[in-house]
Formats: sequence, structure tokens, C-alpha cells
Amino acid sequence: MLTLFVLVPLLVLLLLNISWRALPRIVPQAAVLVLGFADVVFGLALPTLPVNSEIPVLSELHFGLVADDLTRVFLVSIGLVICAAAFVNQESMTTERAHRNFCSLLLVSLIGMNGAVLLSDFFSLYVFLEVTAIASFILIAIERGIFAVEGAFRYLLLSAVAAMFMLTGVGLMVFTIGDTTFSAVHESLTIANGSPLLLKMAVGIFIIGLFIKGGLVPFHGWLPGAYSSAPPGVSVLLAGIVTKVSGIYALVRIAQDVLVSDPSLSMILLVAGSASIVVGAIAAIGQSDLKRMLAYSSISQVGYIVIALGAGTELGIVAATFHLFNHAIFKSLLFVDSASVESRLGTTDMGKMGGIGAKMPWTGTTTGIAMLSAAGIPPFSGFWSKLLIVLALWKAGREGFAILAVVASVLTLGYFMVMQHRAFFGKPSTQLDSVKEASAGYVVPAVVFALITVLTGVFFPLLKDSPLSFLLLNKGLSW
Amino acid sequence: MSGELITLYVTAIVLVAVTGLYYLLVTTSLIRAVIGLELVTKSITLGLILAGRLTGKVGLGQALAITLIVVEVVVLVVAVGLILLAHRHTNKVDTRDLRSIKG
Amino acid sequence: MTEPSLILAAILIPSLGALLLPLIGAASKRARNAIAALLVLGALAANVALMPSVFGSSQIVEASLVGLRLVADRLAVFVGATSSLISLIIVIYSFDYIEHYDHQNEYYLMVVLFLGSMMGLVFSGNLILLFIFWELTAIASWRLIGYFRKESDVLRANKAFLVTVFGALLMLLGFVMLWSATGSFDLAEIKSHLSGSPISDVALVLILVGILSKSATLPFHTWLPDAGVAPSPVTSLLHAAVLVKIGVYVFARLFVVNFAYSNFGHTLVLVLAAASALVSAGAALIETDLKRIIAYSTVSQIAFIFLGLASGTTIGITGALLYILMHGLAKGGLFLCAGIVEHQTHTKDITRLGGLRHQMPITALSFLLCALSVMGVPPLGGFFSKAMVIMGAADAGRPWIAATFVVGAIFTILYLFRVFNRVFLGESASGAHPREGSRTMVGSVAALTVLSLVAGVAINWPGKLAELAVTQMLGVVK
Amino acid sequence: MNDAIVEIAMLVTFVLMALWAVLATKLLRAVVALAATSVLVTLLLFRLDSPLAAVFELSVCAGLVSAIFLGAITLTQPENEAEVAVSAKERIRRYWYLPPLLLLLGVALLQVALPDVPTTAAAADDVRKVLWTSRHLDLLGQITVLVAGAFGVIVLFKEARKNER
Amino acid sequence: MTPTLHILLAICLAPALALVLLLIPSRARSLREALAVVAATANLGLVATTFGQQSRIELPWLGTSFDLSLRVYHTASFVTTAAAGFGLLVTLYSLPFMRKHSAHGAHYALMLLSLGMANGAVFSNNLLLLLFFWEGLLGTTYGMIAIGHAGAFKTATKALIISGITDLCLMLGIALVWAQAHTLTMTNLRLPLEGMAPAAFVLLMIGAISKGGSMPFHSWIPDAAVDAPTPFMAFLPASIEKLLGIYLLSRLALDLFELTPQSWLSTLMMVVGSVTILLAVLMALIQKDYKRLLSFHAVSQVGYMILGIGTAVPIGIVGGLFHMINHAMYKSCLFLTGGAVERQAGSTDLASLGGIGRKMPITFACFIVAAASISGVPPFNGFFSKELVYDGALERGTIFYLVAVAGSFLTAASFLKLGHAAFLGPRDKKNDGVREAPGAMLFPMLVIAGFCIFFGVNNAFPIDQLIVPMLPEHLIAEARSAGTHFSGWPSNPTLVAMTAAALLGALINHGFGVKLYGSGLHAADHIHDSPGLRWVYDRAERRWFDPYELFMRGSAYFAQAANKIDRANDWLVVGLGRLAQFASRGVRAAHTGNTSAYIVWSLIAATFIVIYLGQ
Repeated sequence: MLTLFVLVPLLVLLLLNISWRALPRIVPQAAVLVLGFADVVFGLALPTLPVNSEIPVLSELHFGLVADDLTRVFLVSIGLVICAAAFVNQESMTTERAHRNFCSLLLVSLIGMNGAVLLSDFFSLYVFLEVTAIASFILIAIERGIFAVEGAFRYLLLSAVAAMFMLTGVGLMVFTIGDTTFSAVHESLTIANGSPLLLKMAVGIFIIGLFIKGGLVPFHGWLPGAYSSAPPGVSVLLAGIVTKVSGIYALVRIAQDVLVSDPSLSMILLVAGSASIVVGAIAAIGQSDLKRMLAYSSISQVGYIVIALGAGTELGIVAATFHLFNHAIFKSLLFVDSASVESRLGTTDMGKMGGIGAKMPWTGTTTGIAMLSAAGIPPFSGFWSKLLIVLALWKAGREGFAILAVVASVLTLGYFMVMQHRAFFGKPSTQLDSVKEASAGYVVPAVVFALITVLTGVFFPLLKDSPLSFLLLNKGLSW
Repeated sequence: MSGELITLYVTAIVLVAVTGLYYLLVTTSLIRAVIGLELVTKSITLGLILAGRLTGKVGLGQALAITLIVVEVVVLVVAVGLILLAHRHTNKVDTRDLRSIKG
Repeated sequence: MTEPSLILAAILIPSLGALLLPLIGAASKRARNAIAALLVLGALAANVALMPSVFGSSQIVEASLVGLRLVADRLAVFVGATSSLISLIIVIYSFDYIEHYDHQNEYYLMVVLFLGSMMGLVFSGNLILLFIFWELTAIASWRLIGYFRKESDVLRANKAFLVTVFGALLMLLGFVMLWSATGSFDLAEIKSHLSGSPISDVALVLILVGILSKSATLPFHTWLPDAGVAPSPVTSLLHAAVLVKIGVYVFARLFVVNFAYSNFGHTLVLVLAAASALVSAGAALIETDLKRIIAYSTVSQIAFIFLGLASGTTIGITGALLYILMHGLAKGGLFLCAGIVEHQTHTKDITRLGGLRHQMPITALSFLLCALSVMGVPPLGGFFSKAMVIMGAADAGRPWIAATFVVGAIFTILYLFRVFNRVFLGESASGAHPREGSRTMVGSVAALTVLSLVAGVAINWPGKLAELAVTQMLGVVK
Repeated sequence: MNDAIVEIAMLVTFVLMALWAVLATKLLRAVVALAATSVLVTLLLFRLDSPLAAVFELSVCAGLVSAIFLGAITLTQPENEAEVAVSAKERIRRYWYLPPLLLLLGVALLQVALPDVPTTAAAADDVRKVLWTSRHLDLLGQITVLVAGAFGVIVLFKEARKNER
Repeated sequence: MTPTLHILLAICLAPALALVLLLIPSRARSLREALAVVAATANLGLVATTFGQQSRIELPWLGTSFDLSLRVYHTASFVTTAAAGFGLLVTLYSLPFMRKHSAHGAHYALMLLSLGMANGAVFSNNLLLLLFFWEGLLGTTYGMIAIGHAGAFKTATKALIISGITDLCLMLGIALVWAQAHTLTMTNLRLPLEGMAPAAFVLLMIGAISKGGSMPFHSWIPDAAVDAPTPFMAFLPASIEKLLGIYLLSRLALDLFELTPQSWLSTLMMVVGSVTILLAVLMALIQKDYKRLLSFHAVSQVGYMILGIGTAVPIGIVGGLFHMINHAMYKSCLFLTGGAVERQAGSTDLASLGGIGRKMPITFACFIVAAASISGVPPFNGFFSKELVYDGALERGTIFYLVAVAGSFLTAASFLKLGHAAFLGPRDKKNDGVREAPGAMLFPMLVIAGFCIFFGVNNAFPIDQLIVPMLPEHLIAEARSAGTHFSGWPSNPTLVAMTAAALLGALINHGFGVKLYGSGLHAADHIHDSPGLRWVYDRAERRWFDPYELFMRGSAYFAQAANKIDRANDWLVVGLGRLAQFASRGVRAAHTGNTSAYIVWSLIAATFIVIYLGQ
């Protein structure tokens, strides 16, 4: 049953591309939206569906897909961000041909992500991450600008290096236990007489590959270039979900199922996380380009997710997943807003923006909401996830990192203040008079995401115990 | 399989991997960088098959190697495509031209 | 209307109502103004409606918002009523003041939202809920300080927002420490869990940083004078009546009602308050910008309230509660007068002002009387609160701290009279002949002045309320 | 004993071919060297009883990859003779310390004595069965990768039309 | 009328009528004046009838610990009656004086308010309530000085700041009393002088003597003399404030604290008293303006009262208290004469006056009586109270006595100079038109002069009936046992001789000065120019020793320092922002855009991780 998540988009993709001439412009667009929405709906309703009933025709094929709460969070996030990317793309994509290819590639990355999130084998994880990565290279360079090419090529090289690490890891796994599934690795790690050291090294090397793909600090070189040079729709996709699925999902899966509360892994995650938080925030402060600043902000926020994993406790994983979901929402919201600003002003250089909050009220307000949520200011969802992270770290005895996480959110607020001050909150300069509010394609996703942020934020205490808590929040949390 | 032979295999794999990596890091020509990449892929394929062979899981080793080769080919195709695009803009395939995104 | 729904009404009417204001504002300005005033009046009415049951019997009314506990005891209703009363006058004052500026919808949204979150904070019984409303006020004050959108204004707004958020985050860490020690964020549970043993000094200092940054005491006070660039109803709302009172209220809620804290904590607060009183009083004596002087004066007066609360004696705390009321009224009046002066003469620099007594008699008289109340000169209300706070300090066995604060009070007289003489008396500035402020503006200033006077003469009514509140706070429930 | 020597020879030439690919001054020679390394990998794979992988490696890597590189080189008309001479000197300056580094590393690695591993019967599990039974997901992955590659070709390689220059 | 209503009316009637008076439109001046007189008389009537009553009222006021407690007893009735009397007389006096004045209504309203406040302060039995009324006078003093003329607000502010500071000291003192005894009801306060009590005593004493106008809180009175309207000078600094100040000082010394002659506090009071006597009278000597000279004398006479009470000996205390009422009389009378001269002759500068005695015979006569009383000439009241103070001072230490006598000598000299310069000597032509002051102004002068004579000749009545009952029983018993009798002719003949000698000396000195410089005005110049004093006088004229100026300069320096601290604090906060920007520039520079650099970072980090996992 779970394989439908991967098979259906594949079939739709092939159908779309067979009879190209006949299809009117909006059909690929609609297909992507429907599939994205399907992801969200089925993701939410997963526990009620008959998960392991066989599909009649492909009964003997078994893909070893498995789904738990963590997968459902990702499916929902993937669905939402794909829809947002589709919306933004419809507005911003210029040439007809680029538009059609964009939709197809969007489906490819949907397949790649859906597959990655559902599988339970290291090597297939590598394969599906490569699928998503390839789709992202092409998507970044889809408008063939020199900067896009540079961003894509650098991403490709670093992704290749990441692939090398992952494959060496897999090779060592095959060498030690001859099997690459999560469960097998987990058993051989936990049983007494196994040779855990080499296997732990294998998983460690695999994790380095994930660090590179996730864009954590010492490995983050490619991320700012890729995000800022990509076309608007693509940067929403990349920042929203691709980096997180290809980098962070596997980390959470490993932390949850494979290396459960392993001290050395926790320390690595803590150090990498806190480095990302601090360096990402500090680099973001001085930026003059809006998208590049948001890219560094993503590094910093991903750092928060990883530091939560570093706590090594059940609460830590809950906090990481919840912050991941929140970050997917408000980061794509911020990139949608930067896309709408770019569509109206033609540039993302904050120096030339000067107080367009007055001219573009919707964009201004939604950016404000996303910004405050990112900085962890209460009424919005970001506050709750940062609070959970601090609680998890404190409960796990990592007070120092908890203090760092809290104080760093002042830096986060700092660079968003710079953005607000230069772009939205100032006095509009004369040549901006002609600027009108962005078109519906931008405003609708922005408002929807802003609503999600606000509602999750305001009603979180109720959400915690309600059956709807698909965000697996009811574990070990008292208040 | 004798111990000395295995060390020989491992040394060869590591040496070729290091050469490829070194080539990738140092060269100024984009194509040579991708060649370096290919060298590393070859060494890893060999490594996988060796690992499969040593633990008797030859079938698994081959399956992984085949999938790996397919994936790496597609990555290579995309890389060459990007190089051509870069060439179209700068008329030469030089890594120093692709260093403008800074700060 | 049962009591619990009254609490929810006090919080939700202004908060949710505020969100509708921009829509109504698009339709008609007058409707929006009226509704804004009605929303604030609703909050005031809810508070006053709570008074008989809360002050009559000693029962504490409880409700729950989003699953977290709300508590309405005498302290909460007292501070809530004071803030909403003063906010109502300020909103009425701003009808004319904001008339010819743009972004009016955002202004009214933020002011009423500000009051809504203040009500929420006053009634919250859970540390997280308290923190949420605390930050909500920070957001509202950020947008209000940067209201004129000039380059320097926005930078100052950012500075204020960053300093308060930094303090708030450290406070959150303090709350987390309490949570890890007692397993819950609910005040009642923490109190029962701690059962009288003092909280750790580190947690105390962390929470104090938050409180001091919000109530603008010495190490974190520089954002308050800078926020003088905001429109004057906002500065009066922020500086005098409500924002700075939040920090003081939370100090009372945490450290007087619920937790015991070590002697080190007492001395630390008192020394910081004394330093803050003196430094800001000195700075006010040098300053030449009218609003900055009054802002520094607020920093200095807040230190007096901390003196009362941290003294730990019944009379000191009663004095502090009275101080919140009296200072709110008087300082609100001072700022609104400054607003009228700025609005009519388009300048805040006191060196270029002078002799306004002839053109603006009512404003001059109101300014004088409010200044006298801040100085603590009878028959105005300020006298009683200042006397009781100093007696509280002396009673707590800290004569030298009391003496420092008397020096602070002396400086209060110096700088307030320096301003009054320079602006209203003396020969009038060249050429300028401003008229008296508009009817509503002068009306609200006069209202605040009369309230200060009435509070002074008929002191037994507010005095009784404060007394009852303190007996409940200290657990000596009568 | 004699097949051991053959393997050693293959491994040594494998490393030398890689080194040649790096040091080759002309780009064409580098691609040829790459193809050579690929051939040697195929031979080694045959030695390690994995024929299917060897065939795959030979056809895909040796064939397709070299074809792509040659196409790329012709399309990009790399530097003529004069530039080759100039870049040759500069290349030496950059790469002279690669061979000694490899030597050093090789000697160090050879000291490591790995234990003998008893190799069981080769034909235990047939790759086709393994690929088909337990690796369905990878197949699906491969299909998607190929589709993605196709889109890559469409997007990246198509000649830019006039307006896009 | 029940005692409660009686006392409440005494306090609230005058202020209520003051508010009514403010409502009357300014055109109806005569109506206002009539209302003022009626209110003053009613106030006098109410207060006078409280004589002989003993009652206490407790009303709920401020929560449980402070109730509105008022007490009617002999001292209160005596002080308030005196105050009401002077209030009525000054109101009458100011009818003609203030008729043409712009702030006509405000003057009367503030005067009535002050009367109300004074009554409240004296009747209150709770220290906080006393402070409430005490500081109320702050506002009325500021108002009455400020309406003097356009620039008068500077002096008004000076007066307000000085009394504000001292009232805050009073508040601190009350706080310390509260800390010590946990009650503020004066009747059951009896603090022994240990622990916090001495500090509380000193602070309360500061509050009392500053209201009384002694050194070092005196410097606003001479300035006010010039700027404020003369009825104000006659009303507040001359009488009411002295009454209140010394009333509180006596309550402190007698009831609230157990002040014994041995304790250092009494010597402190005596030192303050004698210093005030000497310095103030020295300054008075050299004044060239009629009212400034009188104001300095007001300051110096307070010294006698403080010295008297400071001796903590029954005879000294009785002398001090008797001097309080005597001084109130002759000082207000002198100011009234000054007002008359100012109104009739148009100026108070002694140089332009001269020889108007014949033109204003009644004023001159009243002046002679009052001047004689203040100088301590025998038949008048001043002589008897000073003798008692001398007796007390001699008992405690001859140095205090000598200073007191020197004070009298200089007082006499300065008044001889004033009388000669203003009323006798050659008359300038422009003063020919001077006529006698109108009846409404003359009547209060004559009444007060009459009282001066009556209290002097028949001093048994004021002492035995009014002053002695103010003392607590144990002092009265002690005095009776020692057989000292206060009233009647002073018992110690040597004291009388010394006083006579001092007066004669003053006369000779004046004659010598007149012969030396030819005119009454410069009669004291030889003292002015004497080597030692010359330097001091010049400095004093330029306000060097004025504690108010020193304090203001000190506060300016403090403000500079505070501002520097504030700016440094601000720089720190803003600096953090700049530090972040600087760090950001560093981090951004690290991103050179070189892909292989990024790969190298990753590889290095990877090796670290692998090594770490290796352990």
C-alpha cells in the first residue's frame, strides 16, 4: 500500500511526458498540486489506512517500505512544500518549456523524497537521496544562468563527495554484517559479541555524508550558493524540504532506530548543531541579499534540529521533528515572500527595498509572522519547538547547549531585525510608488503557511494531548 | 582469499580514490574534475564488490554495484551538461570562473 | 457572567477585538476609534466586575485559556484595573493625536493588542502563558516605537525589541530551571513543590535579568529613553502606565506571592534599584529632550517600586502597589502634557521652549500637579506611595538604602522643576505662539490630574484595596 | 600461485592507469587513461567472481562514459597546442608531489596485515535472484534516476535558441 | 458641636472657603476680600474655642496601620490660635496692600490654605498625617512667592527645593521611627535614644528647624523678602513657619524622644542655635535693604529658640517657647511696618528713605516698640524671653550665653541703624509727599505692638497660662522642686546687668558709627570693613556660603557623572550589535566561493568525526 506513494507519481510522470503536445499548460501544474495534496492527506490519515495490504497486481513485489509517526510528519511537510513550490513556479517561470520541465522534475523530486522517507535500507536511502539530488541540480540550473550553473555544479560536487562517504559506509556495512537494512544494523550493534566498532565507524561515515547533504556548518559550503542562485520556485523547494529530507531525515531515523542514544553520536550531533546555529546566524547578520540571508538562516535553524537530536532522548527526537515541521513551514513561507518581492522589484538586494511593507501589506505581515516564528517569539509555532528543544537539552543534562540555543535566538532575531529594518519596516522610497501587492500565486501559499504557523502556535497546548497529534508529541512531556 | 591479497586490493582502492580526490581538488579544468570524480567511483565500485566477495554475499555486492554504476552515470551526464552550460557562458571550462558566489 | 468568563472576557475582548480594527478602520475612522475605546472599556469593565468577588471574599477566581491556568487574585485585578483605566484615557487622548498621521489602523491594532496581552499577562497562572503574553507586548511595543518609520526610529525600536527579548530569553531559561526542579510550569504546582524553600540563586538572577530588562532598570534601561521617539500616547502607554509595570508586576507575582528567595536576592535587587534610581535621576538632570527626561524619570521611579517590593515588609509592598497606581496616573499625565506641547510647538527640545503658561494654562497646571505627584508632594497621591515605600525599606532594616532613595527623591524634585520652569515659566520662546491642545487631549490630561488629586485626598479607598491585596499576597489572608 | 601474480599485476597497472589519467597533459589522453582504468576494474571484477557487474562496468563506464567525455571535449574545443605547452609547465608545478604522496601512502597501507578470509562457494546466491527479490526498491530507484537523467539531457544539453543567448 | 466636627471644621473650613474664593470671578475683588476676612475670623473663632478641650479622634484613613488620628490639647490650641490670629491680622493688612495686585485671589486662597494646613499639622496625632499637612505648605509657599512678580518663580523654586529636601529628611526620619517603634501615633511614642533613634531625631530635627528657617536651610528667606509680596513675608516666614517649626522641635525634644541635657543631641541643637544667631545677625548688620535686613533677623531669632529648647533645661525650654510667640509678634509687626514704608515711600532701599518718621508717625511708633522688643529692651516681651534663654544657656555652658548676648548686641546695633536710616535723619525731597499708611494697615500693627507690650509687662499670663502647660509633667515637677519661677522679673541680676551693658554698647557703637560716617545708613560700616570680616562679607554677598548654591553645584557634578555612566551603559549595549556585525564580516569573508576549499573543510571535519568515533 505504501508503495503507491512512489508508484503513482512515477506513473503520472511517465504519462505526462508521453503525450506532451496535447496537454494544455495547466495540466502538469494541476498534477503536481494533486499529488502534493495527496501526500498531505494520506500522510495525515496514514494510521487509519490498511498499511500492509498488498496491491493486487504487484502482490509479489515487496519494497520493504515502513511508516511510523516520523514518516507521517515528513510526508505532510513534503506535500505542503511541493504545493507551495508549484504555486510559486506557476507565477515565476518564464518560458513555456522551462515550465513543463519544472513540473516533471518536481515530480521526480517528489518520488525521490517519498521513497527516501518510507524506506528502511541504507543503500536504497543512498539511491533515493541521489534521485532527489539529481532533480535538484537540474532544477537549480533550469534557467541556465551562469550563477545557477555555478550553484548547481558546486552542489553536485559536494553531493558527490557525500555519496562517496555514504557508499564507503555501505561498503563497510556489507563487509561487516553483509546486510544494509536499518533493523539488521541495529541488532548487530546491540548484541554483545558483534564487532560493533567497525560497524559504528561505517554508520559514522554514512552520517558524514548526511551532514554534507544536510548543509551543517563545516560542510555547508554549497548551500548559500545553491539557494540564492536557484529560481524562486526551486529555492522554496530546496530550502523547504529537500535539504531536510536528504540530510536530516536520515539522521533522525538513525538516531531513533539505529544508534539509539549513543553517547559519541550525541556529542557529534551537539557540536555540529551548535556550530551551525552560531556560524549560520552570524553569517546571516551582514548579508545584503535577502535569499542568501535566508539560506544562512536555514543553516542556523537546521542546526537547532540537529542539536535537539543531540539530546539523545525521546523528548529530543520529538522536539527535533516538531522544529523540522515548523521550519519547513516558515522557511518556505519566507522564500515565497522573497519570491513575491523579487517578482515585483526584480531584485532581492535589500538595499533597494526600503520599506515596501507599506506597499505590499500581505507579504510584509506574513514575513513578519515567519520571522518572529523563526526567532522563537511566543504566539507562533517556532516558540514551542524551540522551547521543546531547550527542555529536551536541559532534561538530558546538556545545560550549556540549551543556554547556547536560547541566546543564539537573539542573533536570529538580530538578522531578521536587519531585514525588517531595510526591507519592510522603513519609510518607502519614492521610486517604489508603482509597486503593488504580489499576485495571488504568491499571496495564497504565503497566507496559508502563515495561518498554519499561527494556528499551531496558538493552539499547541491543546494539540499536545489531542488524538490529532500527528506530530508524535505525546511522548514523555509533562507541564 | 589470502590476507596479503586483500591488503593489496584495499591499498589499490585507497590509492585510486586518493588520486581521484586529489585530481578533483587541485585541477582548474572542469572536465578533469569530473574525471577525478569518475576515478573515485570506480574505486568504490571495486570496494563494494570486494566487500561482497569477502563475506560471501557476492550477489548483493553485484546488485549494489550495478545500481551504483547506473546512478553515477546519470550524475556524470548532469555534470557534463552543467559544464557545457558553463562553457556556453564563459567559453572556457575553468573552475576559476565558477567562483563568483561569495560572502 | 460567571467570574471565570469575566477573566476570559478581560483578555479576549481587547486581544481578538484588536485584530478586527484594521478591517473596521478601512471602512470608517470614527467607527474604528469608537470600537477601540469600547474594547479597552470592555477590559476595564471586566476588571471592575471582578473586584467585588475578589476583594469581597478572599477566594481566588480561576479559569483556563488554551489548557493553561488563569488566576485572578487581588493583585492581578488591582494592577489590571489600573492599567486598563490609564490605557482607556490614553486611547481617548490618541483620537486627536494620531489624526493626521498615516498607519493609523496599525496603531490602534497594536495599542489594543498591547492592552489585551497585558491583561493576559496579569491573569496568567502558568509561567509559559506569562512568557507568551510577555513577548506579545514586546512585539506590540516594537511596532509602536517604530511607528513614525524614520530611520532612527526603527533602529531604536529594534534596540528596544532586542534588549527586551534578550532579557526575556534568559528569564525563560530561569523558568526552565524551575521546571526541571519541580516538573511543571504551573505557578501553584511549583509553589507547592518548593513549599517555602528559596529558589536557586542562578534561577533568580536569570529571571531577574528578564524582569529588569522589561522594566528598564539600570543595566538594561537605555532602551526606554530611546523609545521616546514614539508618538506620545505610546510613550505614555509604554513608559508610564503599562509596559514598565509588567516587569514590576511579574516580580510581585513571582517573588512576593509565590517563591521565597535568598537574602542575596533581596540585596541584589535593592542595590540595583538604588543605582538605577540615582543614575537615571542624574541623567535626567542633564537631558534637554522633554520626553527623554520624563523617560529617565520613569526609570528612576520604577526603582522605587522595586524598593517597595524587594523590602519584603507589608507596608513596603502596599506602598509599591500604591506606587504602581499613582505613578501610572501621574507619569501618564506628564507624558500626555509633553505630547500636547510637542504636538502644538513641534519641538521637544526644552532649550527652545519657554513661557507656555500663558498660551497653555490647563496643560501647565496639569503638568505641575502631575509633577508634584511624582515628587511625592501632598495632597497628591504620590506622597503616600513614596512615604510608605521608604518606610518599608527602613522597616526591613536597610536604612542606608532608604537614604539613597531619599537622595533619588530629591533629584526627582530637581529635574522635574527644572523642566517645569524651563518649559512653562520664564519668558516665552521667540515667535512661537502655540494654542492650547485640542479638547479631548486636554480633557484626558485633566482627567489624569484630577484622578491623581482624588487618589491623594481620598487615599483610603485605593489604600484599602492595596492593603487587602498585600494581605492576600503574603498569605495572611483576612 | 601464478594467478596471484596476475592479480597483483592488474592492481598495480590499475593504480598506474589512474596516475596517468591525472598526469596526462592532453585532455584526450586523460579520457583514454580513464577508459583503461575502467577496463582493469572489469578484469578485477571477473577475478572476484562477479561477472554481471564486470560486464555492466565495461559497457557503461568504459563505453558510455568515454563517449560522453569525448563528446564534451569536442563540444568545448579545448586549448590548442600553444596553450597545452603553457599549461603543461603549470601542471607539473601543481601535480609533481602526487606520485611521491601515493608511494608513501601505498607503503604505509601495505604494512597493515589483514586476516585471511575463507571464501565460501561463489555461487551461493545468484545476483539476478538477489537483485530481483530483495532489491526491488533499488530498481525503482534506477528507473527514476534514468528518467531524471533524461530530463537532465532535455534541460541542459538542448541548444540554446536565439533569444536565450 | 461634637469635638470631631469641631476639629474637622478647624482643618477643612479654611481650605474649603479658599476654593470657594477661587471660584468667585476676579472682577468682584471686594467680595473676595470680604470672604477672606470672614474665613480668617471664622478660623480664629473655631480654633480659639478649642482651648481647654481634651479629645482624640481616630478615623479610618490609609489601611489598618495608619488612621486619621487627631488630638485636641493645650499646646495645639495655643499654637493654632496664635497662627489664626496672625492669619487674620495679615489678611486685614493685605486688603489695601494687594488690591491692585494681579494674582489677588490666589494670594488670599493660598493664605487660607496655609492656615488650614497649619491647623491640620498641629492637630494631627499621627506623624504621617503631620507630614501630609507639613508638605502641603510646600505647595502654598511656592504659590505665594511665585505670584510676587514675573521672575519670582526662581526664588519660589529655591524655597520649594530647600523645604522639599528637608521634608524628605523628615519623611526618612519618620520611616526610621516606624522601623524602631512600628507605630506613628505620637501619643504613644516614647523612644529612648539608642539604636536608630538618634539618627531619626536628627532627621526630624532637620525637618523642624528648616521649617523654622534656621541655618543652613535659611537661604531662601532673604531672597523671598525681595521677591515675594510683604504680607507673605509677614505671614509665613515671620510667624506661621516659626510656630510650626518650633512646635515640632518642642514635641520632639519633650514628648517623642527622651532628650536629656547629657545627650550629644542637645549640645548639637545648642551649637546650631548659637551659630544661627551669630552668623545671621552679622549678615543682617550690613544689609542695605529694609526687608532683607528684617529677613536675616528672622533667621537669627530662630537661633534663640533652638538654643533655648536645645538646653533641655526647663527654664531654657520655657524661654525658647516664650521667645517663639514673642518673635512671631514683633517680627510680623516689623514686616508690616516694612510693608507700610514700601507702599507709602515706594521703595525699601534705605539709601533712598530717611526722615519719614515724622510723615508716618504711627508706623514709626510701632517700629520703635517692635525694634525694642526684638533687641531685648526691658519692658517689652523680647527682653523676658531672652533672659530665660540666657539663664538656660548659662546653665549649660558660658560660650552659648556669650554668643547669645553678642547676638543681642548686634541685633540692637542693626535696628538702631535701620531706625536711624529709615525714619530719622535728613529727608529727601521726593519723600515729602509720603503720607501715613491707610487705617487697615495700621490697625494690625497697633494690635501686635499692643500685644508686644502686654506680653512683656504682664509676662506671667503667657508663661504660666500658655507656655508652662506645654511642658510634660516631669519637667514641670522638676522645675517646681528646684523652686525656679519663670514669670515675673528675671531672678538672676547679673544677667540683667550684662544685657543692659550690651544694649548700652550698641547705642555707643551706633553713635560712634554715625559720627564716623555722618549718616545712619553707614553706622555699621566700621564693622563691615574690619579686616577679618571684610573677606568673609564679600564672599557671603556673592552667595559662596549659601548651602543651596553648593548643593546645586554638587548635584550638577553628580548629574554629569551619572550621564557618563548612562552613556557608557548605552555604548555597551549598542556595542554588542556592532560586535555581531564585525564577526559577521569575518565569517562572510571565509566563504571565498572556491568549491575545493569547501570540500577540504568537509574532509577535515570528516577525519575529526571518524577519529572521534574510533575511540
